[in-house]
Amino acid sequence: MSKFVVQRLVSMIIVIFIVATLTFMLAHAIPGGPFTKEKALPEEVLKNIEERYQLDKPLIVQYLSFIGNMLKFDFGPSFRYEALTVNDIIRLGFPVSALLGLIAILLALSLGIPAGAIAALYQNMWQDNLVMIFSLIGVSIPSFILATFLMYFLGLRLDLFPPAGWGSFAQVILPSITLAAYPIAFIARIMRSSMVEVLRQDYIKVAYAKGLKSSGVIIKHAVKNAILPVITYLGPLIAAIFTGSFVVEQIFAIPGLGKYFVTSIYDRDYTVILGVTVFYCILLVFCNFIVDIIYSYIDPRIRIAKS
Amino acid sequence: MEINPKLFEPLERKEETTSKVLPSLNYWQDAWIRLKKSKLAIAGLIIIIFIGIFSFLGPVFLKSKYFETSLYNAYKSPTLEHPFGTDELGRDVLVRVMYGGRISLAVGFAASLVNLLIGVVYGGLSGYLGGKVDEIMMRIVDILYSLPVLLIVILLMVVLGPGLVNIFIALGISYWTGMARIVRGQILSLKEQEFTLAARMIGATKSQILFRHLIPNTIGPIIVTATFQIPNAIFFESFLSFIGLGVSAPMASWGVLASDGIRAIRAYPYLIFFPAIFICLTMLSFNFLGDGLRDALDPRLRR
Amino acid sequence: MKSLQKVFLGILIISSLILSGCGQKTVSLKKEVPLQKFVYNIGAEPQYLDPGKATGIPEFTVILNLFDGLVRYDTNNQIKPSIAEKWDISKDQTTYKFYLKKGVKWSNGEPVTAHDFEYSWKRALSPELGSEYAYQLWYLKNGEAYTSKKITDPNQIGVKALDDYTLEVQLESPTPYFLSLLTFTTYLPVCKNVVEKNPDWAKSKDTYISNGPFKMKDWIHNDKIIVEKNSNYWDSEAVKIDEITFTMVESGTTELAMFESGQIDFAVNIPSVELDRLKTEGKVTIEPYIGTYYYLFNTTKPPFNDKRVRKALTFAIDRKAIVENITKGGQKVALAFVPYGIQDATTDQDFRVKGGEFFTDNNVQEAKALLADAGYPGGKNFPKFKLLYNTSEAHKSIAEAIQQMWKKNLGIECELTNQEWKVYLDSRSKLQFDVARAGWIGDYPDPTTFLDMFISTSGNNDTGWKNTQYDDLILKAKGAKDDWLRMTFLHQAEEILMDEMPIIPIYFYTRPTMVKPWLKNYISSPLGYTDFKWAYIDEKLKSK
Amino acid sequence: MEEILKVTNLTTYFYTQGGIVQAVRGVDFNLKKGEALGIVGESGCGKTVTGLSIMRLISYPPGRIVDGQIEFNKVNLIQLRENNIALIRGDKISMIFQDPMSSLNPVLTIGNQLMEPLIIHKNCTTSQARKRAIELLELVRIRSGSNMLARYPHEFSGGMRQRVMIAMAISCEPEILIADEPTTSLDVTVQAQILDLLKDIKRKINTSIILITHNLAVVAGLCDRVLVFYAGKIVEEALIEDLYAKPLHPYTIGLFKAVPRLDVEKEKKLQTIHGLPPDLISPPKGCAFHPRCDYSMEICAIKEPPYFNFKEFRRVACWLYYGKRDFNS
Repeated sequence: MSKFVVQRLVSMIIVIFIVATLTFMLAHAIPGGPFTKEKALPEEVLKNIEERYQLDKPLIVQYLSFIGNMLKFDFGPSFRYEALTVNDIIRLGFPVSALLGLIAILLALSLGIPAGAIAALYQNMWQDNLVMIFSLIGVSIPSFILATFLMYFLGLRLDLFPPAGWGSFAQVILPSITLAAYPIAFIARIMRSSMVEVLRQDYIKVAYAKGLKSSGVIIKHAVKNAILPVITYLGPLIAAIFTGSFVVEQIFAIPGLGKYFVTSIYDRDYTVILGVTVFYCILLVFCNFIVDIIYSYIDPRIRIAKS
Repeated sequence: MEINPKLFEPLERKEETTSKVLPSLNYWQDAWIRLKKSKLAIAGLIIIIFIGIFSFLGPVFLKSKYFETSLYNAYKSPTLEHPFGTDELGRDVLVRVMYGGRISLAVGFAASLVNLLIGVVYGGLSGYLGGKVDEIMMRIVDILYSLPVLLIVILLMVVLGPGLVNIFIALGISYWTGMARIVRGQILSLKEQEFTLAARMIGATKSQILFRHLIPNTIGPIIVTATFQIPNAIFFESFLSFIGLGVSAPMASWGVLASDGIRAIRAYPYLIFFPAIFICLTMLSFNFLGDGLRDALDPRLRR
Repeated sequence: MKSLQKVFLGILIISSLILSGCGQKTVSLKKEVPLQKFVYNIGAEPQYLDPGKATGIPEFTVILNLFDGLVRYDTNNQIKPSIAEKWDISKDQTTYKFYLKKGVKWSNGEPVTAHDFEYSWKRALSPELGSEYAYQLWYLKNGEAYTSKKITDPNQIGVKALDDYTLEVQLESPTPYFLSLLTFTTYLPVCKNVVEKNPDWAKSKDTYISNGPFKMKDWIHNDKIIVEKNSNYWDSEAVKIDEITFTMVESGTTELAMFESGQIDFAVNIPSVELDRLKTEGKVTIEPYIGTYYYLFNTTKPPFNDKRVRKALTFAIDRKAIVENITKGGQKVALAFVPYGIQDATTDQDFRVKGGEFFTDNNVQEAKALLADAGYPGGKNFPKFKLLYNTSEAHKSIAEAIQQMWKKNLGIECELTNQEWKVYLDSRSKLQFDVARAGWIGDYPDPTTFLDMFISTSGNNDTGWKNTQYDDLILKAKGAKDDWLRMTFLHQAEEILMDEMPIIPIYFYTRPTMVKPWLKNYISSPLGYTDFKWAYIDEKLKSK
Repeated sequence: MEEILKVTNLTTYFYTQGGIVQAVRGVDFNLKKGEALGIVGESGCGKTVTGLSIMRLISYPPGRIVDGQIEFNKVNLIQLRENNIALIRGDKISMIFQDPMSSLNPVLTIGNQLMEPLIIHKNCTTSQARKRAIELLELVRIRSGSNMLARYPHEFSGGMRQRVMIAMAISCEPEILIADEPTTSLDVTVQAQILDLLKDIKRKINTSIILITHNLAVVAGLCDRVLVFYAGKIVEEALIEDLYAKPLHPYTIGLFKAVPRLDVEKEKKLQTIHGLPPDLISPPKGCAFHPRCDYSMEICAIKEPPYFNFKEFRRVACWLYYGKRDFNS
């Protein structure tokens, strides 16, 4: 097992390095720079600013200094927000996005998995069709439409929650529901599809023959087998949700990390682009690593194949 | 019934050898018959065909063009003349939803194609080959997952400019990673099962095992994931068009109509209502069809 | 069953613990007269809160209320002395001597002196600071030379503190509107002792020192900035408001919802689709905004090198339909380039009113005639061309409308291409377009901020249009001794611009704002920011 | 021996897309305490469905028990609510299935699955259950040791898995053990060990066994009495020695002819029963076997034969025996 862990850590580091390099190249490849403005800056002023941020140095020098800093976990200053370094942006933004993400994931698992299991248990009956219809709607409505809808009708019209903003618990509810909508739907469908196949297996009939009630059969025998595809989906989902969603954070005016994945590119804020991208990549490879561990823990046959 | 000795004479044996045998069907015919049986799948198919006709043939019957503006009757709610009302430039929303259907359906199919061709094959190979190869292929997926999509899209826009084909290229680059991960996960557990060993024992080649044995067994999650990626693709297209990579205005897909419409949700809710309905309808029908397909194609369900 | 529940409960408990941690509820214990406070939405996290570096409107709004300069606009938009009690101007209008009030203090109690002003202006010009708006101070003698490192001795710059309370300023050339420039953030002072010791003073609320009506209380990045009344302010009696919260809500739809639910009291980014409803409900007031929305021609590319074609495209647009049905913000139709709201030679005259209009809106007949005259009767064999705009719904709608107008009125086909903001700016500056959308908000209330953009050497002239006669007029205006002469030169320059038509003026901006009725006496500047020094809250109206 | 199970007129149908499959068409039999009853027949004759019906493991859709009673300890199992039958399953009546490879949950340890019935029915603590599980492993002759409990199904061979299944089934010392083709998927040597094991267990915990198989040799080895099933009905019942001495029903006779015998010269071609098993969606009129029967008569195609009883536990449903013995029509 430890050989597998070491090998995986090495490949994780390589992935992070490649992502950082590719992102650096991509960011510098697109036209416009951090200080391109509608009111064009006079030559000399632009030169002074670029000197201040070492943007005047050749790309390879900038790249090497970036990699050097990255190893020290210092992603440098933001061009767009003078008062913030990239580390500040992550330190301030991530907890907010992670909190929303955590609640959304909990919602998704606690609603998606039972809904999928029930739909499979009562296949083609009203429970199944109900779950399917809801999950289809949950998937077809994108987050920016759902967010605006919730903000207006639940927030403003019915005044159940403050429409937007951050700071109180009530302001967490609408955004996390919006974030959770798609995952709930997807998990319910994947769970139903794999549960239907598991319930058809012989060992389920054996479980009933041993005297377990259907709830016992589902929880003890079926879920553990059917959960595998859901676990696979969880890895990238957690990484994506924990780093925040640009749309949800913009519409609900939440100071999270999500917005920086988009605005940093619009602003050509190279250091922030690289900082948030590398941070997301670290989170992603880490989550996938955890998923693979859980996966081999749940399905012993894979553990054999691995070691 | 009165028993009389005559009844005990031996019965001459009629030589009908076998009971009526079902006509031999090949795999696809049987799948088609079973698909026809599930009401939902047929309903799905009919809705898709209806939407197809609505989008591709509809505009022929309407006199108003999707780009014709008349600023002085902007934001008119649905009337007989404009059944879906008019948008902020006074254009007929019905004809725009029709044209929008063409793009969104094309993008939906392209996304499923990309998912099925690249995603399934990539995930299948990675899961089946396992070991070093699997590790490398999965790390490539991690890299693709992490790269900022917006950066790639802007670069594509600068290099390629607008156009529907460019959307397919954008989809092709980054849209199959989710499917690859899910298929790989399934194949990992499946390849340990006996029938793979049996297949190998009778000399099946690696690709035969993967494509004739393993992948059909993961048909369930594949179809679910593929159909679930469609709405994402539709709205990914609207994001691309918003950035300038997709279809240039005044042509607009459902995604674009919806993202423009949502801003007027309080004042003119019909602007968001019709595109959203069509997207949900497409999703429902793709899903019913998907489920029907899954049951029809799944070898285990064929008694 | 049991194990699943245990895990589930555990997660719930942890998440509720985290939640309670982040709810910063400020509980004010003492019972006192209700605080006069309100919430203003600046719409974005400021890039710089250092006056020497600030460029955007969100920054101006916050800084203007935190700082005070030599002069300040009063409630009826006239420049009044503030820290400078009085000043005398030399006959050749190049030397100003300001006499500062005594007893003016920084929020940390230290006195505000002429040395602060001298230090601040030289700092803003310094190459090391790398301020994007350094060029706003190039009116000072040797200002530009110092920033471009042609000279290195800061003492050569035309600003000097003769003693603690007198400041002498030397200009490069006479600038009649110099006083209005002094209201600009780049001309605001910073506290010399604080800033010299700590260059990062403007990065956190604890080290932020200011001398204006308010001082920094809290700064939660990306969420809100809270400023409170500055007791050390020399004119603090005039200040009625106790606390202002500046929120950073970017989405217009969200801002509107928060306004209507009471979370925001002053909103400036109203979605145009809601303007009709809000106007009927009387919630919106249209504030003046010195800015022009126009299209650029790439005059180096045929057929747009032909003046008649440019005029044809300009006349064939129905601007009234656009402002009434698309923008809906009470914008005025632009039949010239310099917008309303700028004083002509004398304060009672408006430059635009005096300059008049150069063409009539939606003049399709003349447009067709000109197009035919240029060799494309009815639009026949007119080359297909592209209309470039940057990613936004408003620009798209206007572009789609104009595309149809040209098609219907002139029979010419144009394709709309949309590019992301910085790619679009890059294409514009490299003349990689046929026709492109553009917008310009004045830096200061004077025609030159609009007209000097089109001189051949201006970095902002993205039309490739060069006209020596135009350049001479602008140069003469800059050197003109008295205002009357200066304005005549500027009018003549605009006439040439409108005759050559390298650009298509479309409409003059306005700033629809929504303000709660109980917030009174704030100054809304036509340059886009708002001064709350004299504002107050009508408690009776608020409690109703 | 007193009777512990009485099945009367058991009828189970399956509602499939192709039509209603009449898997079991009215079956009556009973089971004595400590007795080993064999149920023999071709695949698809309803023997497995009978076993599953007793265990109430027929799930709707598609299957449902449409008629009949199953009396066990004076309780009709068919009327029991789901929760109550669950108390009986695994405790009083338990079942072993055919394919050991897929009968064990691949993601749970052997120990976990083995201890489950004990924990549910006998509410033992895990330590008691663990101790009992190790004893059970020894009972089914698996090299014991607690580490075996921590192993996973895919680490065991087919034979060992079947032993685990048996251990699981007998863990609560059930009164009835239904074994559905327990040895079919195992090779012959392991088959003998399993049968030997079943005999040993029957003696030790005095459980009665219902052995469902298509293999006559297996029945001979273990069972006291045999029921021959054809097309969802019992066509012949006999004690084991009577059946082997003199099979009555033409179908049973056909079965015996199909078994290769050592005491007969080799060249003689094995006789097979020509024709195919009947289509249970529309079973043939009269005696279901008549289309394939060498002795079929007019009446066989018209009326279904009643049971002709020769003595206790000796009956046959075939018109050949009309008039030879009294019959209950």
